[in-house]
Amino acid sequence: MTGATLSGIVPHLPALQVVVPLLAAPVCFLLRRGVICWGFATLVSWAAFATSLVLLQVVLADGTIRYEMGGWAAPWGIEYVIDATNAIVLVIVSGIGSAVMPYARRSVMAEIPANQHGLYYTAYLLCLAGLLGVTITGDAFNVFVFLEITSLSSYILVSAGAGMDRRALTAAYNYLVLGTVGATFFVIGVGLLYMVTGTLNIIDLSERVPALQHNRTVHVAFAFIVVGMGLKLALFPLHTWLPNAYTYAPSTGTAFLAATSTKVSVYVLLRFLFVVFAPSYGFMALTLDYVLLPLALIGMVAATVAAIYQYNIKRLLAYSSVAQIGYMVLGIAYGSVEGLTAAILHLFNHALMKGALFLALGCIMLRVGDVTMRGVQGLGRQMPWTMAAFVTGGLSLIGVPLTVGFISKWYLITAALDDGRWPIAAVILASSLLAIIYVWKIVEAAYLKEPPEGRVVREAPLSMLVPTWVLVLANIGFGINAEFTVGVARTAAMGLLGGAP
Amino acid sequence: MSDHPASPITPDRATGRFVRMLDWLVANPMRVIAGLAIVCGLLAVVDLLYEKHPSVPVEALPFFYPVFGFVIYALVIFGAKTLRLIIRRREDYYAPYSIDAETPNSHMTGEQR
Amino acid sequence: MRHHLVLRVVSKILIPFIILYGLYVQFHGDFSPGGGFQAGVIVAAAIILYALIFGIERARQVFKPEVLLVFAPLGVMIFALVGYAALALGGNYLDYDWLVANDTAGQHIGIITVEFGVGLTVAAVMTLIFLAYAGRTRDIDDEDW
Amino acid sequence: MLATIPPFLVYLIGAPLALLIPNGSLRSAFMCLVPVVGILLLLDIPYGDHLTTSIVGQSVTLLRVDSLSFVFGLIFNIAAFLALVFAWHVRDAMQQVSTLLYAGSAVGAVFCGDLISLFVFWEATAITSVFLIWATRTEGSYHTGMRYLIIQVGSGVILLSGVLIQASQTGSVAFDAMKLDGLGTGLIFLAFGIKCAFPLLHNWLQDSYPAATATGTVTLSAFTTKLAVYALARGFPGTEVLIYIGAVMTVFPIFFAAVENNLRKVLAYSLNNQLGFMVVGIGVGTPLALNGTAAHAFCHILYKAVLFMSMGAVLHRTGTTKASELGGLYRSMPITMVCCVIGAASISAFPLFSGFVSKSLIQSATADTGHWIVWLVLLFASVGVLEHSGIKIPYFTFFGHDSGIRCKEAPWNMVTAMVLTAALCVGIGVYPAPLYAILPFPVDYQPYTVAHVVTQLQMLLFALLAFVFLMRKGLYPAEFRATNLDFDWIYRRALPVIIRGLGLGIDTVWSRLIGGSRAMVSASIDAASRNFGPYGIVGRTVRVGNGVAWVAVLLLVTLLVGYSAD
Repeated sequence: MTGATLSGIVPHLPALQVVVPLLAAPVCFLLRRGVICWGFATLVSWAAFATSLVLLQVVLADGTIRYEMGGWAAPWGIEYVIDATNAIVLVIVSGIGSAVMPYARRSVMAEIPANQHGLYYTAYLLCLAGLLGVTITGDAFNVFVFLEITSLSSYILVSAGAGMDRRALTAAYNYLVLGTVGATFFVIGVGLLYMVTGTLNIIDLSERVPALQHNRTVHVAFAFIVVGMGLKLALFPLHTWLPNAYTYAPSTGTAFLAATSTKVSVYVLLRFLFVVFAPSYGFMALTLDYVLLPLALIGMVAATVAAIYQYNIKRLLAYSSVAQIGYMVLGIAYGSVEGLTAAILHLFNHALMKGALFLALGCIMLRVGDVTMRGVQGLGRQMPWTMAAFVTGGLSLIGVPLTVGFISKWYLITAALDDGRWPIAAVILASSLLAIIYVWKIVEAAYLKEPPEGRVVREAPLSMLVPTWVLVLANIGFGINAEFTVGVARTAAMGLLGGAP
Repeated sequence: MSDHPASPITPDRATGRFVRMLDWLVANPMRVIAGLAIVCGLLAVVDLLYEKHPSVPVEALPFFYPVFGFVIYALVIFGAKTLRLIIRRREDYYAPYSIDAETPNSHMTGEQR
Repeated sequence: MRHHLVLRVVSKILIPFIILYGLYVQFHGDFSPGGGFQAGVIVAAAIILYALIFGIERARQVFKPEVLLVFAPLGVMIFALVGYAALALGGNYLDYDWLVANDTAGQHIGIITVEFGVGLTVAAVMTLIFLAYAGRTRDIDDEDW
Repeated sequence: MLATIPPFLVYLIGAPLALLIPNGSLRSAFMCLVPVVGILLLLDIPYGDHLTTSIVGQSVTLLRVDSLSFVFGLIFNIAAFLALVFAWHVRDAMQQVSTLLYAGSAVGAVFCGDLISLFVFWEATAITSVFLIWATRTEGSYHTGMRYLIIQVGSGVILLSGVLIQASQTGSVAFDAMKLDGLGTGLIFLAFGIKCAFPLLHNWLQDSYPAATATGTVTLSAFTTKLAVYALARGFPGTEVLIYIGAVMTVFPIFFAAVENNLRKVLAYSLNNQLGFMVVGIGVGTPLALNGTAAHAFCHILYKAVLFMSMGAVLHRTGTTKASELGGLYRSMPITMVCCVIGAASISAFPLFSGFVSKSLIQSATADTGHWIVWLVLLFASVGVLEHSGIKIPYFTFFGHDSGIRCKEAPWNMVTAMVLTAALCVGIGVYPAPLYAILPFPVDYQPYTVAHVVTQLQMLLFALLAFVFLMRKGLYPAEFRATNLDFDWIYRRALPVIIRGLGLGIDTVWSRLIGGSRAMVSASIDAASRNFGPYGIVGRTVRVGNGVAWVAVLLLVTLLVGYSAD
C-alpha cells in the first residue's frame, strides 16, 4: 500500500473504526474453526487499536472530527463525532481488546467447549464493534442501537462461562434483564428528548435543550437517562448484575468486559450529562449533589467492604470494580474541570488495572482451575510471574505511588480539596485503606501460606503472561509518566464543560 | 567460644615482632606513662613559646588547652559515673538473654574461612 | 397435523403468495414504505407457517439450519460490503451516490442491495430462532389444537 | 547518553544481576564492581539537573549534580565499595541484595532535585536497610528491626505529609533551601531530624546498629544518618535552631557512651555525637561551616567505617563486642588493632588524621560567627569523643584486662577493607588538599598551623593523661554487663506499662469502657461481615426483581430531586 492510499484512508477511519469489527463478526462466524477465528479476531482488534491511535493523534492535533455516514448531513443522517473524550475511550476499548486477544487462545481453549469457540470470538467482535460504536457515534438513537449490540453480545460472553459453571447462565440472564431495563430507560429518555426537541443528533440536542431547561419532559428524560446509564455502568446500588456476571464469565470475557463495558457507559453518561445537559441547570446540579455524589461515596465504601469479605477472587475484584466506578462517578459529581479530569483519568487507569488483574487471574484459572482464596495459596512461589503481576495490579488498585492508581487518587483528592470538600477526601483515603485489606488478603494467601498438599502447578504460558505484563507495565509506565494521560483527560474535561464537542 | 584455640596462634614474623613489642609495653606500663608525661610536659612548655592568635577570648589564657583537656576528661568520667547510678539496669532488663539481639551463634556459623 | 387436510391445502396455496408479498415489500424498499426488515419477517412468517403445518422435521429438511446459519451473516456482510464499496469508490461509508456514475441510480442500487442483505439476515435469523425454540419440545399433538 | 545514567540505577540493576551469579567469590567480586561503576559514572556527569520529568503536575528531577550532592554521592559510593569488600565473605543473599539496594537508595536520594523523589528514596533506604538488622536472625534482632522500621518509615510518612502541605502552599516540590516557618517545612524538618537522630529522636540509632550483623553495621553506619545530614544541609542551611540542637547532640551521648558496655553501641553513641558537629555546621550556615559539614561527613563515614569494621571483625572472630568480655586481643588481631587505633585517632582529631582537618573547619566557623559558647561545647565534646571512641574502644578491646581469648586475625577481606579505609583516613589527614578541592565552596583554610597542632595535642594528650591518672587510681568506671536506660525507655517500658496499667486497671468503669468499645468494634466487624459478606445484603447475589426494584427507587428519587429544582 502506498503512502497516498494510506493517507486517503485517514478521513474514513471514523467509519472503519466501527465497521471493520462489525463486518469481521459475520466473517468470523463463517470461519467457524476456533484457532482461525482467534487469529482473525486478534488481527481485527489490532487493526481497531491502530485506528483508534491514529484517530487520537488526529484529534489531539486538529481538534474534533465529524464524519457523515452515507453522505447525509448531520441533522438527518447519522454522524460520527470524535473529540478528545471519546478518542481516549476508543483507545482504551480497542487497546484492551488487543491485549486480551493474544491471551485468549489458551484461556478460551481451557474454559470454553471447543464447538463454541467460533461463536465466542464472534460475540467478542460484536461486543467490540458495539462498544466502539457507542463511543464514536454522535447520534443519540444510534448510541442505543450500539448499546444493544454490546449488551446482547456481552450476555453471550458471560453465558459462555457455562462450560465451567452452570451459574453463568443465571448470571447472564440476570444481566440480560437488568441490562435491558437499563437500555430501555435510556431509549425512553432519548425518546422524550426527541419529543420536545425534534432531533436525535447530540450536537443539535445540546443546542436545543438549553431553551427547554424548565420543561418537565426534559427533567424526566434526564432522570431516565441517568438511571438507565447508572444501571449500565453499575452505579451502586444498581450494580447487582455485575458481581455474578464477572464471576462466572470466562476469564477473557471478564477481563474484556470489566475493563471496557462499564467505562463506555461512564463515557455515555459523561456525554449526556455535560454536553446535552449542563451542570448549570438546577435539576442537574441537584441530582449531582444529592443523588450521584452520595451514591458514589456509599458505593466506594460499601463495595470495598463487601470485597473484603469475598472468598472468590473474581467476585472480590468485581466488587472492587463497583467501588472504582464510585470513584469515577464521584469525579463526575463534582461537575468541575478537575473532577471530570479525575474521572476520565480514572476511567483510563482503571481499565489498565482491572485488565491486568483479571488477566493475571485468568492465568491462575488456567493452571490451578480455582480462583478462590484457597486456589491462590502458595502461588507466590509456584507462579511467581503471575502473582507478581497480580500484586502490582493490586498495588495500583490501592493507589501506591508509581502506579496509575496513585495518579487517579491524587487527582480525585486534589479535586475534592480544591472545592474544600475535606470529608470527601477523607472518604477516598479511607476506601483506599480498606482496599489494602483485600489486596493483602490475597498477598497473604499467595506468599505466606503453603500450597495445598500435592498441588504442583507450572507458571502460566508465555502467550498469556506477555499480555498480562504489557498491561502491568502500562500501569507502571503511565503511573510514572502521567503527563500524556493527564493532558488528554484535561483536554477532554474542558471540551465537555466548554459546551459542544 | 568454641573455635578459640587453646594456645596462641603463632603469628608470622613481621606481626610477631610487632606483637612482642606491644607485649613489652603492656608489661611495663610505667614506661609508657612516663613517656606520655614527658610529652605532656614538653607541650606545656611549648604553650609559652609561640605567639597566640585567639579566635575566642578564653584561648588566650595560659595553659588553657592542657587544663581544659585534663579537667573536662575527669568531668566526663565523673559525670558518666553519676549518670550510671541512675540509668543502670540488669542486662536482661528489656528482654531475656535468649532474645538478645547480639546472640553470637549466627555470626559464628556465618563464617566461611 | 397430517390429518388437518384443510389447513394443509390452504397453507400450500398461501405460502407462495406470502413469500411473493415479502419480495414485493423487499423490492419496494427504496422508494416506498417497506424494506428488508419487514420483508424478512414476512418471508420468515411463511417459513414458520410451513413448519407449523408440516412439522419441524420437514421444515428443517427444507430450510437447513446450517444453510440459514450461513445466510444470516451473509446478509450482514452484503450490507457492510456495500458500505465498503462506496468507501472504495471515493465516498463516505454507505454513500450510495458513488456506486455508479448517476447519483439517483446509485441510491437505488445501493438501497436495494443493502435491503436485500437486511432481508436475508432477518429472514434467516427469525427462522433460526423459531426452529431453535420449537425444536426444544415435541411437535404439537393433534389433541392440543 | 552515558553521562545521564543516574548512579543509583547501577545498584538497582546490579542487585538482581548479582543474584543470577552463583553465590561465591564471583558474586562478591561483581558486587564490589557496582560502586566502582557508580563512581565512574558520577565522575562523568556534568553539574546540573538531568532526568527532569513530571509526575502529577510536579516537576521531578532524578539527577541533580552540584558541588554539595557530588561530595555526598562520591563518599556514599566509596563507602559502599569498602563495605562490600568488608562483606566479601558473606554468602547470605538477603544481606547482599539489601546492601546494594540500600546503598543505591542512599545514592539516589542524594541526587534528588525534588521532594517527591526524595521521599521515595527516603522510604527505600528505610525498607532496604532493615534486612541488615533482621539478617542477624535472632528474635531480639527481629524486634529491634521492627522498632527501627516503624521509626524510619514513620520519618518517611512525616516527610510525605510535610511535602504535601508544602506543595499545596507553595505549589512547588523543589528541594532547595527552605525556611522553618510553617507546618509543612516543620514536618519536613522533623522527618530529617528523626533520621539525623536529633536528641530525644535518637534512640533508634543506638537500638538498631548494635543489632545488625557484623558487616551490616558497617553499611548502616555510612548512609542513613549522613543522608539526613545532606538533606538538612540542602534544605535548612543557616537555620539557627540547628546550632543548639547540634550542640546538645554532641554532648549528651558522651556520658551514655562512657558507661556503655556494648562497644558497637558505644560507637553508635559516638556516631550521634559526631552528627552533632555536622548539625552545628549546618546551623551556622556560612560557607566555611557548610564546607566543614561536608568534609566532616566525608571523613566521618570513613573513620566510623573503620571503627565499625574493627568491631565487626572482633565480633566475627569472638562472637561478642561487649567490653566486659574482651581485652588483650592485640596479640590475636594486631592488624585489626592498628586499624582501630587509626580510626580512633581520626575520630579524636589527632593531627595527621582525617578528623583533624575536617572538624576544625566547623570549630573555626563557630568561633568566627561569635558562637563562642557553642565553640566551648564543641571543645568539650571533642574531649568526650577522645574518651569513648579514642580510648575506650581500642583500650578495652585490644589491651586492658586480658580476656584470654585467642582467635585468628580477621579474614583477608576484612583486613583489606580495614587497611584501605584506614589508609584513606591517614591520607586525608596528611594531605587534605584533594578533599578540600571537592567541597561545596572554595576553601581558604590551613589546618596545619603551629597553634592549631599544639593546642589540639595539648588538649588530647592531657586528657589522655587524665585517663591514665584515673585508671591508676581506680576511679575509671569498670565495665559490667548491664543495660543502660536511655530515652527509648519511654517507648519500650513506660508506654507499655502505662497502657497495660490502664488496660488492667482496677477502675471498673475504665475496663467497662475498654470492654464496651472492644465489643463495639467486634460488633461492627460482625455486622460488616453479616451485611457485606458473601451472604450479606451487599455481598450476596441479588435477585433480578430486587435489582429492578432498586432501579425503580432510584428513578423515583432522581425524578423527585429534579422536580424539586423548579
